[in-house]
Amino acid sequence: MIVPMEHLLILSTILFLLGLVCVLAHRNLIMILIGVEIMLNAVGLTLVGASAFWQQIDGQIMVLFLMAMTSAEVSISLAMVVYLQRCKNSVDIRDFDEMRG
Amino acid sequence: MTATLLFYILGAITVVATLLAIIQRNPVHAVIYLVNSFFALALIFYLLGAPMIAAWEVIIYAGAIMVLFLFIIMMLEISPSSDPVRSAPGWAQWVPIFILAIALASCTLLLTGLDPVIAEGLPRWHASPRDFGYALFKEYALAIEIVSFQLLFAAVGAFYVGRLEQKKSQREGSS
Amino acid sequence: MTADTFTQFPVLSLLLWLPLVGTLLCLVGYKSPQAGRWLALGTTTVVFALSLLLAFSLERSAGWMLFEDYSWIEPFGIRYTLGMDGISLLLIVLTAFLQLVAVLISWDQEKSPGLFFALILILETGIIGVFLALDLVLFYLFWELMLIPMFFLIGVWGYKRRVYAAVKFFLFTLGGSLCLLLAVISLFLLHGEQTGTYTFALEALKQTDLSFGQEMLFYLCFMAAFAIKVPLFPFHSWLPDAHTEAPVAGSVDLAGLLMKTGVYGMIRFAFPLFPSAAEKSLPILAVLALIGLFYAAWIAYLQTDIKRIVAYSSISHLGFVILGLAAWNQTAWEGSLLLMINHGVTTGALFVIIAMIQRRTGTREISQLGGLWKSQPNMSAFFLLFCMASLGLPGLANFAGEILILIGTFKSHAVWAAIAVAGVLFSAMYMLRMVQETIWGPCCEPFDKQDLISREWLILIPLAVLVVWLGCYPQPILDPLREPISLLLRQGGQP
Amino acid sequence: MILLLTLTLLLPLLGGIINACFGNHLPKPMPVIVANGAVIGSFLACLGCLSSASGDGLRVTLFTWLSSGSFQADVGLLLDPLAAIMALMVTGVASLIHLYAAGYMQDDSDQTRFFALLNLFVFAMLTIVLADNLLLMFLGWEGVGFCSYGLIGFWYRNTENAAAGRKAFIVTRIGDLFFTVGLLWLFALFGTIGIEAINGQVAGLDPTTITIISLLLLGGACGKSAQLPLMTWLPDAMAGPTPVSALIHAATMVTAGVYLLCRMFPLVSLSPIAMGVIALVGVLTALYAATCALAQREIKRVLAYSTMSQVGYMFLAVGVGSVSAAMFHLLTHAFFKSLLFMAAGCVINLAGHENDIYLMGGMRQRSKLVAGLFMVGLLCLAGAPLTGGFFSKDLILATAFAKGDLFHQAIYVIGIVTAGITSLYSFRLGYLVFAGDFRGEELPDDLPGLMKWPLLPLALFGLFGGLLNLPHLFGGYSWLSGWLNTDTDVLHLSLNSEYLLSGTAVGVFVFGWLIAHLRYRKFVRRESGLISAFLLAGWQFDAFYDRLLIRPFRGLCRFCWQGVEVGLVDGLIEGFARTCISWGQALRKMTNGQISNYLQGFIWGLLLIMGWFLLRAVA
Repeated sequence: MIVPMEHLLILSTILFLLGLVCVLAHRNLIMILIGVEIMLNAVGLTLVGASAFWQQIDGQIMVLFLMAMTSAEVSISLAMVVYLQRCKNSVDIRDFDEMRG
Repeated sequence: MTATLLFYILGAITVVATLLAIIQRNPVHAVIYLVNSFFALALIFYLLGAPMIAAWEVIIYAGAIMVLFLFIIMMLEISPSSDPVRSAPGWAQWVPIFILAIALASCTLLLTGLDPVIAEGLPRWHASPRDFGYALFKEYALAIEIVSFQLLFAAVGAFYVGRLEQKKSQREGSS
Repeated sequence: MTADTFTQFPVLSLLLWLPLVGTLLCLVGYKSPQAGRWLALGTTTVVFALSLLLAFSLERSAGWMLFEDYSWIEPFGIRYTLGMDGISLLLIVLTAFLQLVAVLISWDQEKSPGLFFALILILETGIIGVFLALDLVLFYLFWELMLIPMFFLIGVWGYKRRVYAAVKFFLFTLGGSLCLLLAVISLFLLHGEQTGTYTFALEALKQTDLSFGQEMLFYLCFMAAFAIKVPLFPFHSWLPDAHTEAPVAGSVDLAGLLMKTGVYGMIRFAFPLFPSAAEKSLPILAVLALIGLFYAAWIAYLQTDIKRIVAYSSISHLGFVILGLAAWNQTAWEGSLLLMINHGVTTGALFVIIAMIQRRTGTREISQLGGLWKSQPNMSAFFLLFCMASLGLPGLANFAGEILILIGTFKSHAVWAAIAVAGVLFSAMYMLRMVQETIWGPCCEPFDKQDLISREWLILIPLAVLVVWLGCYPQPILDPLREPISLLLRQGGQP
Repeated sequence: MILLLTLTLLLPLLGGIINACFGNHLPKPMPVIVANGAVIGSFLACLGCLSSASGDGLRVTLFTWLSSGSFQADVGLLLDPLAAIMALMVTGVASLIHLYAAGYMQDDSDQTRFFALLNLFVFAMLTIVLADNLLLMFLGWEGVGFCSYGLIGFWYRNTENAAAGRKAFIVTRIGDLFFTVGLLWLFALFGTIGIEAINGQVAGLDPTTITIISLLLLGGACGKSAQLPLMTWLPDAMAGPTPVSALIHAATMVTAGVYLLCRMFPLVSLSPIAMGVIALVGVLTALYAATCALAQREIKRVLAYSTMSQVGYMFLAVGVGSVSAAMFHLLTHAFFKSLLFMAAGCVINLAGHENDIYLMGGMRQRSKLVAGLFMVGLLCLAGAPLTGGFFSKDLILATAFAKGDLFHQAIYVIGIVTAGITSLYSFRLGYLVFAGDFRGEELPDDLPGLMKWPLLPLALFGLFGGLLNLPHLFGGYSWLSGWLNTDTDVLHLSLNSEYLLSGTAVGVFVFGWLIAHLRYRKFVRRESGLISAFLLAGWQFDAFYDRLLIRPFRGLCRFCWQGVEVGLVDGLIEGFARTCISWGQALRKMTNGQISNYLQGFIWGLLLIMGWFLLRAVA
């Protein structure tokens, strides 16, 4: 395997954390969704890394499913974003706080 | 040996691109950086012996999802929450992405040109499309069907949420 | 109708489930309010007649007069066992009588009477069940069953702060009964481990040998549930609210019966199951009883709502009963049970009269009452009689119980009895203040000048006769008590 | 014979119940007739079974009242000599008073209640007298308390009367507490509460317990007979109608305490300390009451204080160990005091329902008969020579003097001084009410006959009461002490000391009369000085008790209610409830709809799990 597994995991953790920071830091719905995309990619990287490490193909198939799920998720969430934008005419999440106790 | 070196470079590019992506005020810039990061990631997948996944990464992530993002951003005219003070002159904004693109292009060339192992096709262990296909449709046949359902539901959901949109806007428009 | 004909025919179950049948009929006859009232009256009269029949026809014996035992939930060893001895017989007769009075007094209940009377009948089933059950789970079931109708009675038909009072009552009693459940289950498991047979029967559970720590813990859990119900001093704050806010039928049942279930629980379950822990706790019990006796009397002295005064007086009297139990000898226990029954009658009668006063003057505030003797001499005469009985005038109901308790307690702990005697003085003070403010003094203007109507005569005469008869000749009450109490005391270890 | 005894007791009960339950439905005169009939019947029955009372008396047991374990209290009647004369006195005086009350309450609307309570009172008093065990006596004891409460507060319309009734009931109840503790203790010691059984086995006890028990019994007696510590209720009890004062607060209830001590005399006499305390309480109360009577303005309050004083003398008699002297004085006192009260009732009616003696005067012209009878009563009260009062009081003082030691000498001196004050205030009363001219406003019509002629027999008994127990000094053979077969306390004084004692008694009587004559012959309005105000208010005992007991008690109740109940017990629960609610509010604020907060929640959760696994991995 071209790279020791630990380095790979470090890379994916960094990516995951970056995605996380993006989700937490931004107010804009789109940026949050982008953050989620980054996190999902980090997971994809880990899967591929593990599949390479164990020399098994299952990891890669999992990545395929992951991608399918990601595209489904993105389509619906963007539809929601459009809907929300039409409702409140803004994409800032601070305006959408009806779900409070 | 160059593969590991290449892996580290590409890793660096991905991290820098993602970092720049999440810093951006303007979502369009963020998407562009992200596309770049996905390309780097695709190359890493390729290095790790997953050519199919590398291809799909480019097709689905960089191609489809980011384009969808761009499409939505454009459609909704989300005004970039840019603060006028910092906006550099027109061309200056493009410098970082330009450098990243150059680095990425050089890596791909390096990858395809110099490494003899790649010269005769693929690195040591790789999942060729053949056995990928076998595995996919032999052991995971059922999983594929379920994922297809999933995609179908997503389509219906997106359609429904979107369609609801017109009826409501007509009502708003009329009332 | 000899006693053995009873053994084949499950008369205890009949006695127990008859009120429930009445409830169903009440609910069925929900449309016409008339139906509910008459059905309730019919059921309670039949239950009262049956209990009297049992009382007169069964011969007095130490063990169970009647015993029924069927398997119920086999896997957990829960059996449907009912047993009636002298003590539970008397308490059931008291229950049946007070329920009849409750139905009669709330005759002109106009707010959904069908449901009201159905709840009273469910309550009756619950109480009779508590007095009969010998299987701990069955006992716990009826213990909880009592709670629900009373909660609705206070919560729906009460006065101003009814919701507060109902919730407070519910939480207090529920807290106690959860401890009880905890103790019952752990006792069940412990017994199962030791003897292999998993059963909830009271007789069997008595044999489990517990370490002192365990026994004390279980004893405290049991006592928590019963002390809250009695109520003993620190846990009494739910009672005054529940009493003042409950409708008259509710407060008659609450004062007359629910408080007795606590004491009955102690005698039947807590003391026999954990005799050594019980003996150790006697001084504390006595001290709490004495505190409750004086504390409630002092507070009652300054109350402005007459129903609240009577509520505190029942705490004071129940303190006396617990003191009797703590003395742990034959005379004191007989006195306690006699006082329990007498107190049930007198306090029930007092609440009935207070309801009549409130119906005529529209208020229970002491400042707005006064000089009722001028407009309602008969009612005031009954009121005076029941107040005198409640403050322990010799020759009337409470005195017989109190003097027996004092004699029993003096034999074992002279100091306790001497202190308790002073309590009798304070009970006189607040009772006389109540009497003074309501029937003597300058006349308030009751908007309904009418004296007692025939239905009220029908309620008050039996109560008055009972109060005087219990005071002058309580032997028929003491006879059935003698053997069961000596049996319980012998199990308790001390002579 | 047994039937007669039970009839004596049950007739008043029957009369009371009939009046109480059906009084209102009977035609107008019936309740009065039923009541009088019951009491007179009871008197005749008592006379009937008097013959069998000599010797060790007549016993009958009706039914078992209370029995549990070793405790056995049954409704048993015992008619021994002591009980016989007491019962005779009670029923006799009661029937006369009932007749008087028939006249007195003629125009009152609420007669049935009055006569029902009066009959129940006589029944309760007879229970005390005839009881053969302490618990039955206690039943009578409290029954008497209740009836006096009902009767004092009879005119309930104004709150003072009802308050006076309540005060009487509570103060006597304090006394009853001591009696109860004594009763419990006696049962714990002897295992029985029969009076004769206890008196029989009393010898074997150690002195301290006897002293304490007799002091407890003294406490009970003080409560009922209005002696020193618990006497504040008697003057206020005059708020009741006059027949009530005559019956309850002159003849029967106040003497119940003395009767209890006489009944338990074998027990009480064993401890000299207790006897000393009883004598002291008696003589001090006598002195206190006599001084207070000097300054009273209302006619009935003067008589109330004089009752308290005379009962003090009876306690003194028991204290010095002579039951016959006590009973002798009790009997004569019952006669002339009820006479005085009833005559006072007539005087009040004659003076247009005016109580204040300063506003009366000159009643002599109004009614010669009432004046004469009143003077007879006053003479007996003051202890005029050869009257019943003189002999009984002289016997008590002589017995006290005969004891010889210093303590009893001092008691004798106080007794003589009090006798002087007694004659002073009785003649003061006589002059103020009868001498001079009428100072009141309007003059009502004449008295109904029924209020006058029942007084005659009492006057005769009062005057010639001395014959009952004439000491041999005056040629008698002291019949009463023979009848009570308490020969032990016959005086053994030398002849001349007896003459000396009766001489001093006469001297003191004349001295008191002289002062009263000089001071009150002609009515002169004096402004009330500091001392008389002090005496008027009964040495300010009422204010003293109020500040010492009632105010702290009210404070204690308020503390218990506001402080402990509302503050602590409810406070704890409400506080617990409030904290729960406030925590709920705080938690509610956390979910404020901001998605970023929720995401932070996820992250914290993630960190926790990671941390936990790290810990597990490391540990």
